[in-house]
Amino acid sequence: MIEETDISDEKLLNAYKNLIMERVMDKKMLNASRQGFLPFYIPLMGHEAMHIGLGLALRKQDFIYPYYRDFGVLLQMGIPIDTIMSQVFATANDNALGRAMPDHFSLKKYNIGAVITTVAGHLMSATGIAYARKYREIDGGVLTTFGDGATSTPDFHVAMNFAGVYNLPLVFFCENNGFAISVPTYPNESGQTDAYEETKGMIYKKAEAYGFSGIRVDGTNFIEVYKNTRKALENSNNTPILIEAMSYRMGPHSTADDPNKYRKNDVTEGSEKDPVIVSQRLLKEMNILDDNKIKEIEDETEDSSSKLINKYEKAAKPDKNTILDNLYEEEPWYITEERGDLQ
Amino acid sequence: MIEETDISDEKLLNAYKNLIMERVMDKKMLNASRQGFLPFYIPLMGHEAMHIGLGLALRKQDFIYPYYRDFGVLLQMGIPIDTIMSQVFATANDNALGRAMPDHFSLKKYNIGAVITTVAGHLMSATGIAYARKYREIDGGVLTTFGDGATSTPDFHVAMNFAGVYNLPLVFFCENNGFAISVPTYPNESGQTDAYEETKGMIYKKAEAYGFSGIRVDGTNFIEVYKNTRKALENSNNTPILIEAMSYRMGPHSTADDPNKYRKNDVTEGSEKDPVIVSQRLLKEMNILDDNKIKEIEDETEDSSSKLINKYEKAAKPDKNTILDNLYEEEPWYITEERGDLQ
Amino acid sequence: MVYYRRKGRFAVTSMTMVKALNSALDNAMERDDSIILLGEDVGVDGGVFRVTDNLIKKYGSARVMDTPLSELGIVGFGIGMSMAGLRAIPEIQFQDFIYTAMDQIISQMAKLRYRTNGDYTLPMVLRTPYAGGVHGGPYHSQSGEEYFATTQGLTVVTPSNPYDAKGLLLSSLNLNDPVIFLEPKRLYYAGKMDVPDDYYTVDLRKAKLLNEGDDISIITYGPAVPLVMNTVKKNNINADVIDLRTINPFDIDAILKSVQKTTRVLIVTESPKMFGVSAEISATLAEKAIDYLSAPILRVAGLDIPIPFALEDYYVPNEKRIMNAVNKIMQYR
Amino acid sequence: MVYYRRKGRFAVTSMTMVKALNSALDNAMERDDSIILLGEDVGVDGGVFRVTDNLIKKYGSARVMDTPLSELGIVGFGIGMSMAGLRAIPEIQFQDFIYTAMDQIISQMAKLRYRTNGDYTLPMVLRTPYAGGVHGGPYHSQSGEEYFATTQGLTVVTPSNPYDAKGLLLSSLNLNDPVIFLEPKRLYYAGKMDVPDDYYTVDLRKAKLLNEGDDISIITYGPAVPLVMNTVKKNNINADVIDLRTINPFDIDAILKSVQKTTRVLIVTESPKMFGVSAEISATLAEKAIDYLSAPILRVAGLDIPIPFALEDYYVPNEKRIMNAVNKIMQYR
Ligand SMILES: Cc1ncc(C[n+]2csc(CCOP(=O)(O)OP(=O)(O)O)c2C)c(N)n1
Ligand SMILES: Cc1ncc(C[n+]2csc(CCOP(=O)(O)OP(=O)(O)O)c2C)c(N)n1
Ligand SMILES: [Mg+2]
Ligand SMILES: [Mg+2]
Repeated sequence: MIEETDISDEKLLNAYKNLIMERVMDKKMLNASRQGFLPFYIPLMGHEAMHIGLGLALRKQDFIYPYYRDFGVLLQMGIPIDTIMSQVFATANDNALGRAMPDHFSLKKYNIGAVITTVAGHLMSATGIAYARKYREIDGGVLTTFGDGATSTPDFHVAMNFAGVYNLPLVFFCENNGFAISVPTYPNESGQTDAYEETKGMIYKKAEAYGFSGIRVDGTNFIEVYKNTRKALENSNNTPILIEAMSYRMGPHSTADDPNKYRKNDVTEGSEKDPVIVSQRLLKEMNILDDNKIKEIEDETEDSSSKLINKYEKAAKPDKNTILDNLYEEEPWYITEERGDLQ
Repeated sequence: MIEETDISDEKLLNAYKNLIMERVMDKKMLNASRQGFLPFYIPLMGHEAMHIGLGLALRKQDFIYPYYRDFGVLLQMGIPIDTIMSQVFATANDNALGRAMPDHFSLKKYNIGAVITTVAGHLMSATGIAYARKYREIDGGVLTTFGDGATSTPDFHVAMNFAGVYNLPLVFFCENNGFAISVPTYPNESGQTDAYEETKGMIYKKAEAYGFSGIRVDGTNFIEVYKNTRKALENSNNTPILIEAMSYRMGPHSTADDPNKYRKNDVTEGSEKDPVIVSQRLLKEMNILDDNKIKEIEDETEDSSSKLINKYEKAAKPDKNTILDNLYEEEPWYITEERGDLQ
Repeated sequence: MVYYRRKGRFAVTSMTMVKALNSALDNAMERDDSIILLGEDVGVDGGVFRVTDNLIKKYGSARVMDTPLSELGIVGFGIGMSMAGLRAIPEIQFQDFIYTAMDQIISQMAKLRYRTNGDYTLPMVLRTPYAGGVHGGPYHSQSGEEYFATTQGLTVVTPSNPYDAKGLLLSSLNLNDPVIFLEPKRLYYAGKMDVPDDYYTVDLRKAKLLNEGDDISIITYGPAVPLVMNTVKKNNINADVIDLRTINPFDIDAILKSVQKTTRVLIVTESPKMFGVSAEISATLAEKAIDYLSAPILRVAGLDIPIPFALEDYYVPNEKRIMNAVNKIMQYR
Repeated sequence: MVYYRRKGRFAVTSMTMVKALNSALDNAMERDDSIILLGEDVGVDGGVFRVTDNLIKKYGSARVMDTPLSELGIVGFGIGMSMAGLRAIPEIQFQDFIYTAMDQIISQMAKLRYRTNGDYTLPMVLRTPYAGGVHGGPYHSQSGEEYFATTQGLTVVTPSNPYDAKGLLLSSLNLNDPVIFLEPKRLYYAGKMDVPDDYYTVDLRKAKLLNEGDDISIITYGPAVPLVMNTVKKNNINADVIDLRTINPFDIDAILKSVQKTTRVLIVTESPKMFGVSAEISATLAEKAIDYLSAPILRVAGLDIPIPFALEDYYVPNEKRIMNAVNKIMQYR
C-alpha cells in the first residue's frame, strides 16, 4: 500500500539517503570502536526509521530532548556533520570538548537538549522546557525520546504526571526496541524472563493514567513515524501525547554487550522488519526508488562515510589544560589550585 | 439500604465503638498537642471508617505497612492500647524509644511495618515484603496504605510496576482524603488550583497501566471498606489490586497546618458524609444501634479516653542515655566516643 | 544574637528570617519575570513555613506553582525551566525529602554546565528549610549539607540571620549556576532584625567575622551560629567567630587569616561530625596551616545518628559541649 | 601488585575480582536460601560485568531476579525482602545511577534499625561497581563513596583485590546491618590471584597494612590501591600503606598506630578531594594525632569536577601527583 504523504518525493529520497547514511555509519563506527578508535559506541541498527521520521517531523521552532541512541535524528535534522562527528569522536572541536560520551549531544542553538546517560534523567528537563516555552508563548512543540526500559523509571511517571497536570506542549516518544539491555519488554518464546507480559507492556496505554492519550506507530516505517509525530507536534499545544514506536534493536546494546547471552536475534539485516528493507519497499511502491538508485546511494554513502570516519578518527583530542574549565562561572579557589596538579 | 455482611452484630458494634474511640481520642490528642503535651500530632477526623474497615479486614496472617495517618487501624486490629499510646506519646515504654514521630508505629511482631514520614517511602518496602512472603509461601496478603498525594511520587509508580511484573500478593490501599496538605486531588469550586482535573484524578484507574485492576470504594462506609479489602486480601495471591477509598480530611493536615488558608471545610462534624454519622446510619438500619446506645458509647468513650490521655501525658520519657543505642549491631568507635559528650 | 545593621538610604523593616526571605523573593520577582517559584504548597497556602506567603496573589499561579507531590518533579521541572532561559526557584518542603530528587541534583543540575562545557548553564536556586528546631523527628530535622557540598558544581549557601538571608538569596539569584540554599528552620522565627525593604545583595563568597578575638577561631554557619555566639558572649571567650555563609566554595582566606592569628580552632555544626562539612574545614587546615596550629582541631557537631523524635535536644550541640571543647583546646599545651 | 595468599587446607583457584565475587555469591547462596540477588541484567545476562554469571542457572529466577529498570525499585525491593527475613543483595549496574535510589538508601535503609530501635533490622548488601577504568565519561566512572560514608547507619566496604573482594563480601553477608559494597571496576579484570574456592571471611573492621615503612603513612582504599603500591615500589618509598577496606567505620587504631610511627601522612583516593572521604581521615588525625605530625597532611585525589569522557586519564590520580605530594611531605621541616 502506498502511504499518502504531504512531503515531496525529493524530501523522501533525501530522507532515505540519510537513513542509509545512518546504517552505513553505524557499521563503520561500531568497527572503529572495535579497533579502538572510539572507546565506546552505541549501535543504532533497527532505530533508523524512527530517527529519520523524527528528524522529518521536527520543525525549526520545535525543541527536542533526545536520549543516547538518536544519532540519526540529528542527521535528518540537518545539523552540520562536523558538529555531529566532533561530538561522537570527542575531538577538540566538539562544542562540549569531548566531555560527554559518544552520541550525547548538547546543542542549544539548534534547540537540542543535553543528552544524559542516566536513563530517563532528561524527561523532567524536557517537561520544564515545555513549561518555559508555554510561559513565554514560544511557538512550536517539545519532543523527547527514550527507550522502553525508561518507562519503568521514576522520572517517566513524574514527567508524564507533570505534563498532564500542567497540560504541556510535550510529545513523549518511546523508541520501543524490545529490550532494555537484556530485559525484554515483552516475553519471548524462550521464556528467558517471566517479568513481563504483553498487557503490562502496552506502553502507549500508560498515558491514560495521566489524563492524555497514547498511540502506537510502526517504528520501522519512517513515513508513519513522521506523520504521527508531526501531527503530535502541531497538536501539542492542546495536550501532551505519548507515542510508542515499535521496533527492534538489531545490534548489541552497546559495544560492551553480547546479545547472544540473552536472545536469538529475531530481526536481522535484510529481513522483512529491517527498517532499511521497509523503507525501500515503501519508496519503491511510491516510485521514488528502484534497484539502480538503491545501489547508487549505497555506493555514494559507502564512500562518503569512509572519508568521514577517517577524518574524525584522526582528529585532534581536547587539550588537557581545558579539563578544569567551566565547572562554575566563577572559578573556586580549589579548582585554581588544582590547575597546578596538571602540570 | 441495609448492607449485607458476614460479620456478627457484636463485631460490628465493637467496630463502631472503636470508631468512636478514634474520633474522641483524636480530639483529645489534638488538644493535648495544642497544650504542648504532644509536640506534634496528625489528625484523623474523616479517616475513621477507612481505618476501622481496614482493621476488620486484616487477618492474623496478613501484613500491613501503614502510613502516618493510620492510628485507628491499629485500634481495630486489637493492638494493646499501651503499645499504641506509648508510641504516640513517645514514652520510655515505646518499643522504639520515642524515636519516631507520633503515629509512626513499628511493630514487627504484629505484622506491622515501620511507618516512615517520607510520603510513599514505604511502598517498595511493602512490595519487597510481599515478594518475601510469596517466596517463603507464607499464607495471607500484604496491604499498604497511603494518601492521594502519594500517587504522584516516584515510589508509587515503581511499586505498582514491580507488584504487577512479579504478580505480588499486595493490596495498595489509597486513603483519598481530597488533599495533599493544601493541594486538592480534584478541583474545587473556588478554583484555587488549576493543577488537577477529575479525569486525571481517577486514582483507581491508574492500576491499568500496570496490568492489574483498581476499584473505588466509599471511604466513609466502614463495612464497604471492610468487605472490599477482605476480598482483595483473599484474592491477592492471584494479582495485586489498587483500592481507592473516597473520603475527606475533616481536620487540618497536621497541628502545624491552617486549612482556612486554602479551603472551605466542606465536610464538617455531624454532616452527612461524616464517617461517624454514616456509621450510625448504617448500624441503625441494621438494628445494631439506637440513640440510647449511641449516647452510652459516647459517655463510656469520653471517660476511658480521658483516663488514657491523662496517663500517657504523664508517662516517663525515654532516658537520654539510650540515644546512641542501636545504630549498628556492633557499635563503631566514634559512637562510643560520643557517649562521653552526653555526660 | 549580634546582628549588623545597614541604615541610611534604604527603608528598613524589622523582619523575621521568613519575612526577609519573602521580601527577597518579592523584590526579585518584581524585577525579573523569568523567576518562577514552584513546590508543594508554595502557592495558595504560602508554604508550610510561610516563606512564599501572598506571592501567588501578586504574581499568579503561572509564576508561583503548587506542584504535585514529587521532589524529583519539582527539581527536574525547575532544571528544565532554567535550561530554557527562566530562573527557577524550587522549594523542597523539608530538606529530609530532597533525597527523592537526588539524582536530578547530582546528575543533571550539578553537572550540566561542565558536561556541556557551558552550552547549557543553569541559573536556579533550590531552597529548602533544614536542620532542627521544630522537633520533627528523623524526617523533619536533618541537615544534609555534606551531600551537596561534596557534589562538584553546586554552590551551597546558608544564612544565619534575616539580613543575610535576604541578601544571600538575592545574590544567589544573580549567579548563572545552581545554588542549594539551605534555610535553618530553627532561625525562621527566632528573632527579628532591621532588613531593607528594597533589593540588596550580600557577597556569596565572603565569610562574616561575627566576633573578634585572639584566643581561638570558631568556625560555624547557619543553624549553629546563634548558639555559638551566645556561648561566646556568656562565657567571655576571646574568639574569632566565623560564619561561613557559603559552605562550598568556602572563604579560605578568612579562615586562614583567623587561624594564623589564634592558632586554635573549633568547628561547630549542627549536622553530624563524621564525614561532614567540618571534616573538610579541618582537613584544609591540616594541609595549609599545620604549623600555625597549637592545639588539635576539634569539632562539636550533631551526634552521628538519625535524629530521635523524643531526644532531639540531646542530639544537637549545646553550650556545655562547646565549652568542653573550647576548654580542651585552650588548655592544650 | 602485592597480594597475600592463603594456602593450605583450602583449594584455591586463580581468579579475577569478578570471579572471586561470583564465587562468594555462589558460596553464600548455596549455604543460605534466604539470599536473593536482584538488579538490572543480573539474571540471564549474568550482569554487565559478569559478576552474577551463571547464578540464575543454578538458583533460578526467584533468587536471581532481572528487575525493571529502576534503582529505586531495586533497592526498595531489597529492603522489603530483608525486612521480611530474607537477605537481599541488590546490584546497581553502575554507581552513577544509584542516586535515583538515594532516598531509599538514606531514608529507609540506613535509618530503619535506629528509628525502630531494632524492631526491624536490615541484613542486606547493596553491591555496585564504582570509580573509573572503563572510560565511560561522567556517568560510568563516578565514585561517590562520600555520600554513603556520611550517611549514619551504613557500613561502607570496598575491596582492592580478588581475595579481599570475596572475603569482605562474605563478611558483609554476616552483618545484620545494611552494607554498601563498592567494587572498583578498574580492578574487576586487572589481574588474578589465588582465591579459596570455599567459604571464608575477611574482618570488615580491620584495615590491611599492605606495605611497611617508617617515613610516611599512605592511607588509601579500593581503586587507588594498585596505583599507590606501584608508586611505592617503583620509587622505593619507605612507607606504611594502609588499605582501609572499610571506609565507615574505618579502622582508627591502624591509622593512629602507623601515624605515630611515621609522623607524615598522605591520603590517596580516586574520588574528588573536597568534602570527600579523605577529609574525614585527615580531620580525625588533626583531632587525635596533631602532636605526632611533622608535616601537613596532604591528599591526592580525583579532580573536583565531573569525569570528562575524553580526559578521564587526567582526572584520576597518577604516579606523578603522588610523588609530588610524597616529596612535599618528606621535605617538609
Ligand atoms: C538510571 C539508569 N540505570 C541504568 C542504566 C544502565 N543502562 C543504560 S541503557 C539501559 C537500558 C535502557 O533500555 P531502554 O530504555 O529500552 O533504551 P535502549 O537502550 O533499548 O534504547 C541501562 C539499564 C542507566 N544508564 N541509567
Ligand atoms: C516525599 C515527601 N515530600 C513531602 C512531604 C511533606 N508532606 C507530608 S504529608 C504531605 C501530603 C501528603 O498527602 P497525602 O498523600 O494525600 O496524604 P494525607 O496527608 O492527605 O493523608 C506532604 C507534602 C513528605 N512527608 N514526604
Ligand atoms: Mg529498549
Ligand atoms: Mg490526602
